[in-house]
This record gives sequence, C-alpha cells and structure tokens, in this order.
Amino acid sequence: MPAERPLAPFGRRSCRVTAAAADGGYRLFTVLDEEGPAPAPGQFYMLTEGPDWVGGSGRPFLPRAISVARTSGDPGALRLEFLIDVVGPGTARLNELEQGASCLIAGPFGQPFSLPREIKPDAVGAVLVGGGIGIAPMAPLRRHLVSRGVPTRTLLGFRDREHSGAVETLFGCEETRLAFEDGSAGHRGYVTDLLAVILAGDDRGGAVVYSCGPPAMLEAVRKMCGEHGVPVELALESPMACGFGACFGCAVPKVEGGYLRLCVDGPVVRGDQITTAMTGEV
Amino acid sequence: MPAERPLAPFGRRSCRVTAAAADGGYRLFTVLDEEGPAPAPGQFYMLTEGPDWVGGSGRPFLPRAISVARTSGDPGALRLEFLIDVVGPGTARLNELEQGASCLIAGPFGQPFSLPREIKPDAVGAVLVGGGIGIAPMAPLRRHLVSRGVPTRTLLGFRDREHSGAVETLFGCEETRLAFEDGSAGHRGYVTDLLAVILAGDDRGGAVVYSCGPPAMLEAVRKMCGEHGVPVELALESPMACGFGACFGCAVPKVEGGYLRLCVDGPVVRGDQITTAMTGEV
Amino acid sequence: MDLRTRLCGIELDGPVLNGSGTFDVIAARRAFGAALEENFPFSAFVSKTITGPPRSGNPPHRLWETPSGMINSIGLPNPGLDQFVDGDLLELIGLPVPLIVSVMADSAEQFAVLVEAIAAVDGVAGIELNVSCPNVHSGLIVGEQPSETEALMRTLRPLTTLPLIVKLTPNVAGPETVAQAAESGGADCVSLINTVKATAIDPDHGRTWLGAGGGGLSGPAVRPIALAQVRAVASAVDIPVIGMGGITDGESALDFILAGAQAVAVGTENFRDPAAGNAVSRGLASALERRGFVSLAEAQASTLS
Amino acid sequence: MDLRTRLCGIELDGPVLNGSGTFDVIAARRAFGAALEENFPFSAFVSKTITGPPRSGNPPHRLWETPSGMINSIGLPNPGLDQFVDGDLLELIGLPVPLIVSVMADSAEQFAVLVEAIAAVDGVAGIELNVSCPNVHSGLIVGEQPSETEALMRTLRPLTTLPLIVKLTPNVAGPETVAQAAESGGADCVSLINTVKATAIDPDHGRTWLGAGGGGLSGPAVRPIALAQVRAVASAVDIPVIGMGGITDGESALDFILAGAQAVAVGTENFRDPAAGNAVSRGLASALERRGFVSLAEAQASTLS
Ligand SMILES: Cc1cc2nc3c(=O)[nH]c(=O)nc-3n(C[C@H](O)[C@H](O)[C@H](O)COP(=O)(O)OP(=O)(O)OC[C@H]3O[C@@H](n4cnc5c(N)ncnc54)[C@H](O)[C@@H]3O)c2cc1C
Ligand SMILES: Cc1cc2nc3c(=O)[nH]c(=O)nc-3n(C[C@H](O)[C@H](O)[C@H](O)COP(=O)(O)OP(=O)(O)OC[C@H]3O[C@@H](n4cnc5c(N)ncnc54)[C@H](O)[C@@H]3O)c2cc1C
Ligand SMILES: Cc1cc2nc3c(=O)[nH]c(=O)nc-3n(C[C@H](O)[C@H](O)[C@H](O)COP(=O)(O)O)c2cc1C
Ligand SMILES: Cc1cc2nc3c(=O)[nH]c(=O)nc-3n(C[C@H](O)[C@H](O)[C@H](O)COP(=O)(O)O)c2cc1C
Ligand code: FES
Ligand code: FES
Repeated sequence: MPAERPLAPFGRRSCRVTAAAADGGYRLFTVLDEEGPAPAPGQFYMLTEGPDWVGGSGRPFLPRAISVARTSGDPGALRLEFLIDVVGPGTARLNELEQGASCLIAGPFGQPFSLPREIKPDAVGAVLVGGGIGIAPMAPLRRHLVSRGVPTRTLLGFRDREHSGAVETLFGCEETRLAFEDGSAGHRGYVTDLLAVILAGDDRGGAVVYSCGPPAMLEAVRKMCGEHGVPVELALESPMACGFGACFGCAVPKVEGGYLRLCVDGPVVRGDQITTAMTGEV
Repeated sequence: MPAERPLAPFGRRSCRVTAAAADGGYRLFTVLDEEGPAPAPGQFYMLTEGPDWVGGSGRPFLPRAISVARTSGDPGALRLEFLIDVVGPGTARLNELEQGASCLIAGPFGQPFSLPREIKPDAVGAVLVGGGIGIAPMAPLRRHLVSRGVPTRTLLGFRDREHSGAVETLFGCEETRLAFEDGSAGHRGYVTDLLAVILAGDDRGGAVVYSCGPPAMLEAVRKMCGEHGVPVELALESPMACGFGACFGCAVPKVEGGYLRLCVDGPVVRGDQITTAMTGEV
Repeated sequence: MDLRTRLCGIELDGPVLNGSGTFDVIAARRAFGAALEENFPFSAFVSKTITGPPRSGNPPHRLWETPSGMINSIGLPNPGLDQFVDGDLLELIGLPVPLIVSVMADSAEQFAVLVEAIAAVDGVAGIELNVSCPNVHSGLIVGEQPSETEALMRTLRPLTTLPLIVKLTPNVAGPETVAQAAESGGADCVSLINTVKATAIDPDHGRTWLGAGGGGLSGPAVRPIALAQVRAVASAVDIPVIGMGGITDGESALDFILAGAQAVAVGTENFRDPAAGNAVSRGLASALERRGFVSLAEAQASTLS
Repeated sequence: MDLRTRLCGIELDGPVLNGSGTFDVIAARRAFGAALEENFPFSAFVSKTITGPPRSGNPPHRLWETPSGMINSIGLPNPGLDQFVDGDLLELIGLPVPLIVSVMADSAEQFAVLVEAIAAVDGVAGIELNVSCPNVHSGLIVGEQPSETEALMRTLRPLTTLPLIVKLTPNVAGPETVAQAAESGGADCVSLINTVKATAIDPDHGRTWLGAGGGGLSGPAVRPIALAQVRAVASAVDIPVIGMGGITDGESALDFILAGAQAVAVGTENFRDPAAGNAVSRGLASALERRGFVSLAEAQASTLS
C-alpha cells in the first residue's frame, strides 16, 4: 500500500531564496514556494537556477534532483529547505545561490517513505540510518514519524565533524546517535556499526529501517536488514533528467528483472525490490 | 604606410573590473590590465566574462569584440575603459560586470587609425564623426590627434539625449558638436548634416575624416567623403569569433574583389578600400 | 495569433507536438494530476515507441549531460504491442488531443503487425514509424537506406488509411534522399531529427559512461544540425515535415517553421520544464507577431530567400 | 608527465595539434609577435586547407554562434598552391614544430598536383587530405564514399613517402567504413571530425543567416558526436587517429585519447583563447596524472571496457 502522495503544480515555478548559509561542509538554503503542497518525507524537487543555469562548460544543462531537508509554513507560503553537497557543476551552481536570488523548482516528485505499519502491520518502531548528505531526507521523516507517535531511533554517520554541522540545524536537540569515520566524536567507525547493535537486539522484530546515504552504505544497510528479516526502505539516487517519468533515464534494476523508474517508482524503494543499492557504481 | 601597432600579450588574461556604471543609455566599465601595452586608437579587445561566460541559452559562447573608449595609467597598471551597448546575450553579460568582478581579455588587436599625414602628406586637420556607441573609439583618437597638435573637429550624433550621456565622460569639456535625431538638443537631425557643412567649406582640402558608428551612417560618411575627394578612415564592425586572424569569419568585401579580415586588416579601413560599410546588412 | 494547422489530415489547434519518448502522460498524470490535462502542453501527442515484444530497455547509465544537450541510451523500454493495446493505449486515446502512436520493428512483417494492430483501434490519429533500427534480414538500418525505407513503406502503405509518418535518422549523408524514398513509398509525412549518434567516456573507470556503450545526442546542441536537415528535406519532398531538435522556445520553433516544417516537436526541453510545450506555443505566437505574421499559416507559406 | 608521441613517423613532443583552418600563425605573429613562437601552442602545426587555384572564400555572414558551439561557412579562402608554396609555406616551415599541410581538390588529378608540389618542399612533415568536397567527375563528396576515398588514396599513395592523413567528414552513417577504405588505399592516418552540416535562420529577414546558406558546426556541442565517431573509427582501423571536435581542455582531450585517438586537435577553442593549445596540453598532463597514468603512451595503450 503506497503512501499518499501530494501532487505537484504542473510545470516549474520561480521561488525566492529566503535564506542560504554554509552548514557543516554542506550548504543549506531555503526557498519560498507559494504554489506547491507540503511534500511528504522522501520526496524531491527538480531545481535549476533560472535563465543563467547553463554553466561555462555548457553544463549544468538539466535540472538537478534535490531532496527536501525541512519544510515549514503552510501551502501558499511554504518554506522548503535544501541541503547541498557540491560534487559537480550543478550542485556548484545551487551552492552559489544567495538570499534574494531566485530558483526554479518543479515538484514535489516521487514516492515518499511509508509509515512502519504500511510496511509491516505489527511494526512498533522505526530506525533511521542516515549518512553524509543522506541525512537530508531523514530529518523530515523523523519529524513525521514522531508526530505520528512512532518510537524512532536515529543513527547518523559522517566522514568527520566538519560534515556533521547540519545535524544541529536539522535535528536540533532531538536524540540522535552519531558515528564518525575519523573518530573525531561519537562512535568511531561506520553508522552501520550502530545499526548492527540494534539489529542484534531482541526488539528488532518490531522495527522498520529507513535509510539514505552513499550507495555503499545503503547496500550494507540493505544486506544487514535482509539477513535479519527486518523490512527497510531506502532513498536511492540515480542520474535524473526530468524527475517526473518522462525520460526513462533513472533506471534501477528490479529483483524480478527489468527496471524501475526511480523518479516515479522511487526514490524510496523497499530493500527487497532491488538487486543492489549501488546501481551504476563500479 | 600603416600606423605602428602595439603587440598583444599571447593568450588571454584575467583583469579586475575597477569601475562600472551606467552612462547615458550605455554602460562604461574599467578593467585593470597589468600585462598589456597601451592600445593605439581604433584597436579593440576580445572580451569574455570568465568561466561562467556561456549563458543560459548556450550563448554567448565566443568572446565579444569591444573597442577601447579610454585608456589611463601606464603599462603594468593600465586602465582600459569599455563602453557597452546591449544588443544581445554577450553585451548583456558584459553589461552585468560590476566593480570587483573579473573579466578575460585578449588584445589589443587590429589596425589602428592613422595620423592625417600618414593618409595624406599635406593634410592639416582631422574631422571626427561618431554615432551612437561608435563614439567610443573617437574619444581616444581625438586625444591622440590633439596631443600630436592636429587641429581636430568632433561631430557626434545620437538618437536622443538619453544616449549621449557618455559624451560628458569621454569628451569632457573638449569642444564637440552634437546632433540629435529627435532634436532634443544640438542640431536636430543626423551628424552627417554637420559633416556636409564642413565638406562644403573651403578648408575641406586639408581635412581627413575619421568615423565610427552604425553601418548606415558610416556608409553615408564614406559616400560623402568620396564625392568630395576627402580621405576617410572608418572603424567597421563584423561578427568576429577570434579577433586575431584565426577564423576568417570577419570578412568584408574589398573594392578590388575578395575580402579583408576585419580583425587584422581593420577594424579601421580606408573608405576607398571597401565597396560598402553595410556588409551583411539587408 | 491563429496557430491552427492541418497535418496530413489531422486538425491541430497548434503546431507544437512532443518528440516520441520524451513525455509520458501517464506518469505525468501521477505527478501533476488533472492540472496536466487542463493545460495540456501539446496539440497532438506522440507515444513512446512501441515494439512487438516487450522491452525493458538498456542497463544504466542511460543519461549523460553534454554541453547544451544530453545523450540518452534508453533502449526503447515499452510494454510490447499486446499490453500496450490493452492498457496504455486506452488511456492515451482519452487525451484531449489527437494521438500519434510510434512503432518500431526489425522487419517489414513485424512492422505490418504493429501497424495493423494500432490502426484497428478507434481514436488513433496517425502512426509514426521509427526506422532507426536494423532490419534483421538485411542487417542494415532501414532509415539509413533509401531503398529499405521505400520498400518498407510499400509494404505498410496498403495496410491503413491512417497517416503514416516516417521518423528520419540524422545519421546519414543525405536525409533528403531517404525522405524522398519514404514519400515515393507512400509516406504522408516525415519527422526529423531523431537523436545523433554520440558517446561519452568515463575516464575514472576507463569505460564508456553509458551502459549500452553509446547513445543519441539531443537538445539545443543539435539544433543547427536539425535545422539544416529539416531545410534540406522540406525542399526535397512535397509531404509535410515535422521539425524537431533542440527546440526550447518560440524563437527556435519559428526557425523550424521558416526552414520548412509544418509542425514542430519538443523533446529534451520537456525534461527541463514539464510545461515546455505550453511555453513554446505561447512563445511561437509572440515570435510570429514580432515578425509581422498574421497567422502560423502565413509563416508556413513563406520561403527563405 | 611524458607527453611525447610518434604520429605515423612524425616525432611530437606532445599530442596536441591545431585543427586545420582554426589558427593562422602568420596573422597571429602580427598580433602577438615573438611571444607566439616562444610559447607555441601546438606540437605540430596543420595549415589551413590549400587548393590549386586561389579562393577568396564565401560571402558574409560567415559565422553564427550556437548553443555551446558555432557554425562557420568560411569557404576555404587561400592564396592557391603556387602563391602558397612561394609565400606562406616558407614561413610555416620555419616554425618550431613539424608542419602538416592540408590540401583539397575536386579531382584525383588535382589532388595529385597538390600532393606532388607540397611533397617536393623540404621541411613538410605530412600532408592532410581534406576530402569533404565534391568530385567534379562523379559529383559525389569523396569523403562520403568509401570507394571514392579508396580510389583517391590509390592515386596519391605512390606520389610521396610523406605521411598522408585523411580528414574524415562526420556527415555519414558510418565513418569507420570510410576510414577503412582510406586505410586500404594506403593512408597513414585519419583525422576526425570535420564540421557537422548545419544552418541558421535569420527570422528578421526570412533568409538563412549564412552567406553561403549553410555551414559546419563545431565546438563543445559536437564533442559527443566526435567521441562516438573517433571510437568507432579507432576500433575499425590500425592506422593512428587524430581526434578532434569540441576539445576545450585537458579532460576533453583525455576523453579522445581514451576513445582511441593517438593525437588530438584543438579548433574552435583557439578562437576563445589564443593559447588554448598550451592550456589543453597542460590540462592533459594533469588529467593523466589524476587518473594515475605515468605517461601519455600508457593512456594511448589502454582500452575502454
Ligand atoms: C532523488 C534524489 C535526491 C537527491 N537529493 C540530494 C540532496 O538533497 N542534496 C544533494 O546535494 N544532492 C542530492 N542528490 C544528488 C544530486 O542530484 C546530484 O549530486 C547532482 O545531480 C549532481 O550534479 P552535479 O552537476 O553537481 O554533478 P555531476 O557533474 O552531475 O556529477 C555527479 C555525478 O554524476 C556523474 N556525472 C559526471 N559527469 C556527468 C555528465 N556529464 N552527465 C551525467 N552524469 C555525470 C558522475 O557519477 C558524478 O559523480 C539527489 C539525487 C536524487 C536522484
Ligand atoms: C572591432 C569591433 C569593435 C566593437 N566595439 C564595440 C564597443 O565598443 N561597444 C559595443 O557595445 N559593441 C562593440 N562592438 C560590437 C559588439 O562586438 C557586438 O555588438 C557584440 O558582439 C554583440 O554580441 P551580443 O551577443 O550582445 O549580440 P548578438 O546576439 O551577437 O547580436 C548582435 C548581432 O549579431 C547578429 N546575431 C544574432 N544572433 C547571432 C548568432 N547566434 N550568431 C551570430 N550572430 C548573431 C545579429 O545581427 C545581431 O544584431 C564592436 C565590434 C567590433 C567588430
Ligand atoms: C530520453 C529520450 C528518449 C527518446 N525516445 C525516443 C523514442 O522512443 N522514439 C523516437 O522516435 N524518438 C525518441 N527520442 C528522440 C526525440 O523524439 C527527438 O527526436 C530528439 O530528442 C530531438 O529532439 P530534442 O532535441 O528536442 O530532444 C528520444 C529522445 C530522448 C532525449
Ligand atoms: C572557422 C573554421 C574553419 C575551418 N577550416 C577548416 C579547413 O580549412 N580545413 C579543414 O580540414 N577543417 C577546417 N575546419 C574544421 C576544424 O579543423 C575541425 O575539424 C572542426 O572545427 C572540429 O573541431 P573543433 O570543434 O575543435 O573546432 C574549420 C573549422 C572552423 C571552426
Ligand atoms: S528522471 Fe526522467 S524518467 Fe526518471
Ligand atoms: S575574427 Fe577571426 S579572423 Fe577575424
């Protein structure tokens, strides 16, 4: 039973950037969306900077898919926050957006996260596992689950402190457990170590896992949950040209053969729907 | 005998924009060139904005040819001023340059204006005829001629007052005669009317005419001078990809047949070298 | 501005179509709901290319962004003829605009099966033949060979009275000769350009980026190529031409009309703006106005000096 | 980083050449003086295409800027063989790098005259044959016909021991078959791509913008097309390939090397940056380093998975 899914206004719309600041290795910026509905956790938007989007090398050319890290306000004056990790020309452009600039958005798009009960009737709690930039969709999911009274544990992993800044902003004082690969704080190692402990516990039976992060981490989470028979929903990434099912470019192999279109059938998928979370990686 | 011609540093160089302001319908901006020689009047540079030059439509892509409107300072800390008329994506980009921005330049390029004596041994004076954005190269030419003690009369034409602002800046209190098509000031009509009066006078014999402006105006000036047997040098325009003789794109038909490459054989040409100053116009 | 036109018998309230495979109305309806139909972006809808057997498409990666364009190697994923006819087709017929179904096969016999099955369904306005694929018998790409193209048309022409549109490939020395072959074989219309053969390297892994090794280039980068081919084809045939390739706005659409196209199609730009079709139509109206045209028809009738 | 390479017998201190007709050293020397030779941007210099009779080139406009590229319709202006040999050629031979002279003719006989005259001059390192032009006898574009290309090579091969490089046109369905024909006719090397047929409309005046009606597309826009053709050709022939088409930096140059090119050429980018050749060489060195290659040769030897 798929989660109810807000409809996007047709086309794309120009939004004002109301805030933008570096936030622990990443950049967080806010746009004011006066037309769109509140997105469901896990949904994403297709972003371009506007007329000058195309860069000096002729790229970026296509819009870029970005998850919602936080929403506030109500439809009509909705504030959408995006967390940006610069990996190329498109994110570099988005990273340059300053307060007062305008930004073209289309969305919300995609299949959001489900509630634990929608996945497993007798589910009693949720475990969120976020890594790096992948903490973005975990923040609204956590709020959503907590607001529905779902007992939720949040595990977040980072390269180093440098990249964990946004935790403060997005998770505030909510209780989270952090892992740092360089041991600069929290648990020294991978966030999956923390998940392993939970999956070894007796209460795992009632748990549903939700995860977003680097492909390698997602694949580890997917495998671990599979071995323990714990259902997991993963927010995946793949190169996207359109975000609304038009280009068929975002193919991810399905367990039963063939491909799903990640932009419409995902980005949130069940761990057992796919053969690997490392699509296209070598 | 071609005028002596400064050499350009090989390649292109990044310069800081030290000033930029709207100036009577156009925009005037200054770059600090720490490498190049002082350009001769009539020479031009090829400008791009830098890495983000390519615009949202994929244009501009090629650099844009821009004349020098004024130079100050000495080689090593040379200030070059450019006057911009927005007619498309390239000039629109240059028009956006603000103080502190950087700009890539190559040049100086092209054949500069000659001294009257180089054109006509018994020449005694110069008449400068500039129209619209075409007043840009007239300003340094006038300074140059005056510094060489050449009696110089300057005639400038504009659509309306709106577009004549830069006269103040570039010609200051120097004596100029202005024509406005809308009669908002000075002579009501075309700058060529003012030239006609001079060409009708007895002292025309000793005069050499220099002109830059819209193709139609240049062609009128060329014809009038031809009829009165008065030598004229025109600063022409044509679409240019490179500015240094590499692309052969800037062809202008020659009187004796064939084409000259405006970027290396011009942009300053003798009126009797060409068949029309309206190349490529319909 | 009167944008109405008639495309080989199909009445259109405007000349802007979608390029096959660049807009999935069924998926778009899931994303945008009823708003899609209320502002339907195209004056006729062209389906993605349907084949006899179902196809799942090429392995990832399927996309590569290029300077002012993109390469795709999607591999024509589609449910196959039978499932299409019983499923998606019924939904597509319900659209507020005429429906053109794109089909591809690797032999004239298979093409015939597709054409007859589609033509048998009420509410289909036309059939586009995607001939950019090898013939199993000859091994030759049909659309690259005038002879193969004409032969194919002679087989298909008798099977239906519906307009048959041949989608030309740009990967030939002379698209006009292929277009002429299509015309003499009985085609009612040609559409071009399809994507231009291209590839991308993944230097970090010493492989081609695309799962299928290569793909097709589209977007503004190819517009100058498309304009040259549309102009050459339009002056070589008497049947109407649907022009496409890098159309992003009204100005670029007008370029194709002036180059001789009767209608235009928007492809890649749909990905950048889901409502690109609407924007192109609006932009075309004002572009025509700026040039002093009183109607689209007047621009269609004008010829380049 | 060791960038040295050997191109059909010509020793080069690097793999970066210029595309024929995209850099005029004689004009550049007037603009830049001695600084040009002190930092000469290319490891070998390819002259603009020379024809038997002098040509003044096409009427304006000759240029149109396109998304991430440009169209040119220059029309091969050149002084003609005799004046070239007595004039520019002597200057070009004085350059600090090997000289490759590009020639074009409309018949095998005329090509022979050009090849013999150029080969007779000491200091010419190689000859590039521009075959993107119609044969007066057959009316066919030589470079579009494998048979014409092979026949031409059989005529020219015996005339000189200098390396003969065939410049391939991209406006064909299968450049690799033309390349194979050139190889079996005796070519030492092929270079590609030449510009892609394209045009631009001037909607304000209802005409094509270009004086000659159409031209050739170049620049980053065509790079994905060039990479696909270079890859196809390199895997079809044993002779070395000079790859070009939209190379702007070291990364794009490396793409061509990995696609199978032995050397690369910079064309349009020279217009944007007169020192583009130097920048591409420097950038290629660091791109190789980033990928862990110890030399250019290692990258040339690597094959795509
Ligand atoms: C549903 C979804 C949600 C996302 N949410 C976020 C988010 O919240 N925050 C965030 O920062 N990112 C997010 N991403 C990832 C983001 O969309 C990509 O990082 C972005 O598209 C990269 O674009 P770029 O131009 O910056 O980098 P690119 O240059 O596109 O490089 C990114 C990767 O794309 C590949 N690539 C390189 N060159 C090309 C090319 N020419 N064409 C195609 N692929 C190429 C390479 O694998 C490279 O590592 C999300 C992605 C998806 C699908
Ligand atoms: C020697 C020289 C000196 C100059 N000095 C100055 C100066 O001091 N100040 C100044 O403002 N300008 C100057 N110009 C003119 C300036 O270079 C051009 O106006 C500029 O290149 C226009 O670029 P754009 O992108 O703004 O406009 P474009 O879009 O290039 O439009 C300008 C004209 O180019 C044509 N055009 C339109 N589209 C295209 C296309 N796609 N490809 C090719 N051509 C197209 C049309 O005729 C159009 O009217 C000079 C030109 C030359 C040759
Ligand atoms: C992602 C993608 C998928 C496409 N699928 C098809 C297809 O199924 N059938 C077809 O005939 N053309 C297909 N095309 C080609 C387009 O219909 C169009 O001919 C081409 O993209 C040029 O137009 P554009 O530059 O506006 O995209 C596809 C193009 C793209 C980019
Ligand atoms: C202005 C211009 C002139 C050219 N002249 C020639 C020529 O005379 N002979 C030739 O073989 N190729 C010529 N070419 C093609 C280039 O050598 C090169 O093959 C093509 O431009 C692709 O490379 P690029 O994208 O780096 O420019 C010319 C290209 C341009 C842009
Ligand atoms: S991104 Fe286009 S179909 Fe998914
Ligand atoms: S602008 Fe390139 S030769 Fe003159």
